[in-house]
Amino acid sequence: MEAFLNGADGVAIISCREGECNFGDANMNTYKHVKFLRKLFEHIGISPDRIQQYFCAAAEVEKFVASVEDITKKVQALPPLPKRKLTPN
Amino acid sequence: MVNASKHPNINLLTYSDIINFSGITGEYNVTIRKNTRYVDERKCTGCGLCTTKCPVKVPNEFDRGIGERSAVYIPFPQAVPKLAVIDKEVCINCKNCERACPAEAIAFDQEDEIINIKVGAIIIATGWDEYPIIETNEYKYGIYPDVITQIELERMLSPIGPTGGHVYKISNGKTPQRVAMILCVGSRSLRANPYCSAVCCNVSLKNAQLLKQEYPEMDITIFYIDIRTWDKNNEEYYRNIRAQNVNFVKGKPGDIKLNQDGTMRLYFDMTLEDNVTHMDFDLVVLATGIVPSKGTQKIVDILGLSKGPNGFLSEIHGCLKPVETKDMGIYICGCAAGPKNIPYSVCSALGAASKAATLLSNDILRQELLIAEVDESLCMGCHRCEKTCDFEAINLNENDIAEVDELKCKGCGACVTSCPARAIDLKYYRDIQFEEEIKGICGIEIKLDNTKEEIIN
Amino acid sequence: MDSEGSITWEYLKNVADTLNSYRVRALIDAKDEIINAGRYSEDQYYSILFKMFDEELLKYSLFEFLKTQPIANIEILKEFSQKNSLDIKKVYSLLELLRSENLIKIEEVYDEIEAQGEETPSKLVFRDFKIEVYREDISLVKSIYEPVEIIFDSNICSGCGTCAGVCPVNCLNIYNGFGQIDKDKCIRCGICYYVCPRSYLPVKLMNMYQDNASKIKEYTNIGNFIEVYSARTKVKEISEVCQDGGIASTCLYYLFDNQKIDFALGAKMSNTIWRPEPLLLQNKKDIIQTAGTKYVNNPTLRILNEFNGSNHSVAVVGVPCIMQSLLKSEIYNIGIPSLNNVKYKIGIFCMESFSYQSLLKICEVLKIAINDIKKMDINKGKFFVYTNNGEESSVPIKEISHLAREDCEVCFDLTSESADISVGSIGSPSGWNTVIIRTETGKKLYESLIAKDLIESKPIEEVKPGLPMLQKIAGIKKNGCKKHINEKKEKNLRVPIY
Amino acid sequence: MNCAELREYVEPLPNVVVARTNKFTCSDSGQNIIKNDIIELDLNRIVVAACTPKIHEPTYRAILMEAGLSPYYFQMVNIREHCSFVHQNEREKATEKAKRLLLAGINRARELEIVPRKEISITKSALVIGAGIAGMNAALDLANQGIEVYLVEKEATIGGKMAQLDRIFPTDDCGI
Repeated sequence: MEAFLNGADGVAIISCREGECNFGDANMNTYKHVKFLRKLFEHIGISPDRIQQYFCAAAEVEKFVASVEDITKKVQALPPLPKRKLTPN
Repeated sequence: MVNASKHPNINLLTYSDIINFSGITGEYNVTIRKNTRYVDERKCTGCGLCTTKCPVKVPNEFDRGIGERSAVYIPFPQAVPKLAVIDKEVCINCKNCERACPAEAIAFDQEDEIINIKVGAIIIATGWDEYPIIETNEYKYGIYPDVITQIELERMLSPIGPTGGHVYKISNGKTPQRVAMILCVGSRSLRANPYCSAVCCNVSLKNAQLLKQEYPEMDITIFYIDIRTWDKNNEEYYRNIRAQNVNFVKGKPGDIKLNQDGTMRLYFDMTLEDNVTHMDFDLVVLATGIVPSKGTQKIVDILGLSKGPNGFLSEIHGCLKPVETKDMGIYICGCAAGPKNIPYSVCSALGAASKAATLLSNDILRQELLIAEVDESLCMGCHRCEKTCDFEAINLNENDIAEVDELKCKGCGACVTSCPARAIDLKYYRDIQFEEEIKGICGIEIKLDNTKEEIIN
Repeated sequence: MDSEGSITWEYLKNVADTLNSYRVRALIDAKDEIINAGRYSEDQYYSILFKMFDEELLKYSLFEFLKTQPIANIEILKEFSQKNSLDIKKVYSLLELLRSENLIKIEEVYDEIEAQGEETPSKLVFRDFKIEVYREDISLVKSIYEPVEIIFDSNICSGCGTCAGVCPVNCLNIYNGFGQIDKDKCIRCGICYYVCPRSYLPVKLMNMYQDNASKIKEYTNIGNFIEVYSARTKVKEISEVCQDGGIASTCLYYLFDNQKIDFALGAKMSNTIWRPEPLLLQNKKDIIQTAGTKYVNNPTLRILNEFNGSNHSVAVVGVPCIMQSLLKSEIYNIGIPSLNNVKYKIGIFCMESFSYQSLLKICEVLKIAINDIKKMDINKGKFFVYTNNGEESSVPIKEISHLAREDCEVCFDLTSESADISVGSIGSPSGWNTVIIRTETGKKLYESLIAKDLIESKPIEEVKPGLPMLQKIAGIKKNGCKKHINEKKEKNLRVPIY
Repeated sequence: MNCAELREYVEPLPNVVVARTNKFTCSDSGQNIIKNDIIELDLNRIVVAACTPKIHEPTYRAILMEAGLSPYYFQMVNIREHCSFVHQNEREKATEKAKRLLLAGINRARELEIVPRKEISITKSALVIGAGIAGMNAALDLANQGIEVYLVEKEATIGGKMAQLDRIFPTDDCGI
């Protein structure tokens, strides 16, 4: 959420593939949170497309590029989110 | 083998599994389960009398099912340690062996033994398995009896093997006249494994040569994509065999059919002549590739290591750190890290041993504590982190406050996100540090007095 | 998405803060546990979660709003309620939450109205709040949503059973009238704390809800009411078994008869004599089992989960603490399906209740075997017991009140002020019930009883001893409660926050 | 990308005392510049924007230590892989991105803390899992250095796959 608060219009979380996490199954833990956030976004009226998790291994260059392009495309289709206002002093 | 078993500094634990692992570099705690052999190791002399009295006969795994063994058996004549073992899954409990054993070594009431050890370093050499061709039945392996693998041929060629060093057709027991060897089965393939298994070319060449020595009239045809004999003296070896009247065909056979007379017809494209044709053979030998062993997978799970896309263990750096893993005290060598020939396996083993010895030559190791930290004033004692931690590194103390075990924590941060009270932070990777970073990436500058934030973009 | 246009940065900030809320985070992570516990489906889980999220979001927006104000008072709260088109009562309820979470301090400002002769003694009238924010960062506040364990430990658990009835992972139960918690299962979502009548209870607010008022004002000793009657049932089956007037049973009789409810929750005697257990009434035949007063406490709401899910209508008959927790969970709507199903709250008067063990002790005092007791009654300051042989013995309440449940000492409520309709014997002649109509729902129900000719009804003014007696006894309980709470406070024991 | 522009950008940022551009900061001369700056300007945080931390982070941490600063007060920003490599044809955009990354690095640097270290006495023994040709060799090598070795094998016998081989290439020796 910090990213959204500071002006990001979308957040992509790129993690290792299922079952290949360095730390047990932390990537799937993250996935659970992302799934919840997407549901929450829907609930509060924000497009769930703004947050996505992609699974790709470090060597999967094409997949990484495709992931980034995918979220860029999806987020560009959406209006920008409100930005933090300049707080005087 | 004997050296390894007799060395005073080596505690040999055969028939054993690693079942638990914890700790950090320099101080690992490992739990080993010594599976019961149902034979008392101290009493068994390896005389083999019991094996002759056993009424059960099952295919011998060591000889790739070509020969037989009994329920109580010694894997092969030169086995180290030379001790009998009872395969309880097939044993019928007739106790003939117990009566036969002159040393009274048979112990049906033996139980698994759990051993806890403390070590400073770990070397993983869990090796390889043969490409599981029985599952894919490529080239009708498992369907036509005279389609075998190089390892099976290897066993037949062995003087101590099931056939005493003679090669027979499994279907009729006659010596084959025309033998085909197909390379790259299960390797360098889009359908099976993409990688080269590194040794199959040489193994096939060697076996072709051994066959030629034993049966000079035998027709041997090797079907290859490329012959890869890259290591020292190997190219010379290849040239030498090529000169011995062995037939080489560049092209991988596409189909195999059983003829009426029991021979097999291979259809193939002779790529050098642009000619699709076929030939009949008595015996087809498949050079099956190398895959990570099942033990490797188990070790990955228990030790929490990472593996590459093909299932082999990952080193830190393929060129410069080939035997090291992300865990400083754990090293990998041999085929567990990828297909290798024997000299290369030995080199990597010695490399790993050297790395381990370098570590162990220190008395003290300074370990960074990049671990989770609990803010006791915020912790609610909800047990969630305890349940989340994959490494069992967090436990609640008697005051219901979470405590991190410095030795077990790997600093993965899963507990940080699981804590509903936000009481956990990861040292050096704190939420605040990331928040500041995110602000930076989003282009938000922080003014010196820390009271004003300004948008720059 | 079109709705994105209306989102402001401040809103996003509040969403982010809310995501740090202890309760929300506890629920998010415990999804698997909750679904595996089998009580709530995945849809229900999300509806509970988002309901909770909305509630927390509102709470944090109020907090952020208050932070921008130097000193907040009712006017400021009104401004907030208009800005967010919220009911002012909702705002008060959020305020109460913030207070209980120690995020704000509230000082109540009273006007003193001078005495005008003997008739109207001087009294204090509420005028305004002075609200002070004294925490800046929510995330650094240790959550107060501890499980109700602390309530159990401090002996103020009323044994109403609500916590056990809503717990998403079934980690709570009530044994012998007191709560027990399975710490290993507990996910610390704090839902139990939310519904518990003894954790904190916004009494003024509850009266406002009953009254549908938008201003904070003072109420009498028997809380908010519309009308009070004295009544008795005309239904024969009920009058044969009932304690006094049988009105509570008649209400259920009418509701079942006219398909107004699918289920009702009440208490029946268990296999152990004089020991009640919760009962889910399915039709009017079951009413007979529940008639009559039980002097041993009963965790009626423990069985809330038995009608989870679909859109049922449910009536609950119970003592004040049960009614309190129902109204509290109505105010802080947390989306628990079974609580949403409760449509009628029928309250019973209650001075104090006994545990089964203490009832056995009373029998010892009276030298009567518990199995011989036919009926019990409290009347004229005495505890009466009628045996199967027709004998009657009694003991003054004063002599046995030390045997009552400790938690009843901290209860201020005699007349089930949180119910739609309250029923009891105090104030009416023997064989009659005093009926306090508190809400529109209660009023409609009572009118229907009269219309269907199920009861005989007289205005309370026509009977002796009447309303003054009831007010007086209710006052005694309220004063006793104050005294006990102060005593506990002095000993640094935990007390309910009213 | 335009390194001079980057330097001009970060110079006025809060807490930034000195900003330098340098070819091959990882070289000896580059290292010395950092070391001198730490000592002379009394710096307490160092941010290096260069290549991947995978290779040179230890190098820089060592410099910090030599200069008497905790090695954890160091932050590396990878503007090679993240900017110049991937945005070769978009010089200006790459510079813009580098600015953001630098800002992130500087922001993070402010919050850096010293990570405590724990001294562990090393247990002088090793575990070798698998007693095939590799495992046996590793175990023997360690054992010959006087280290106690546990050699664990899941099968009933050691030797692994090599014991199954009749002969081995290219010497045609016996496998066992």
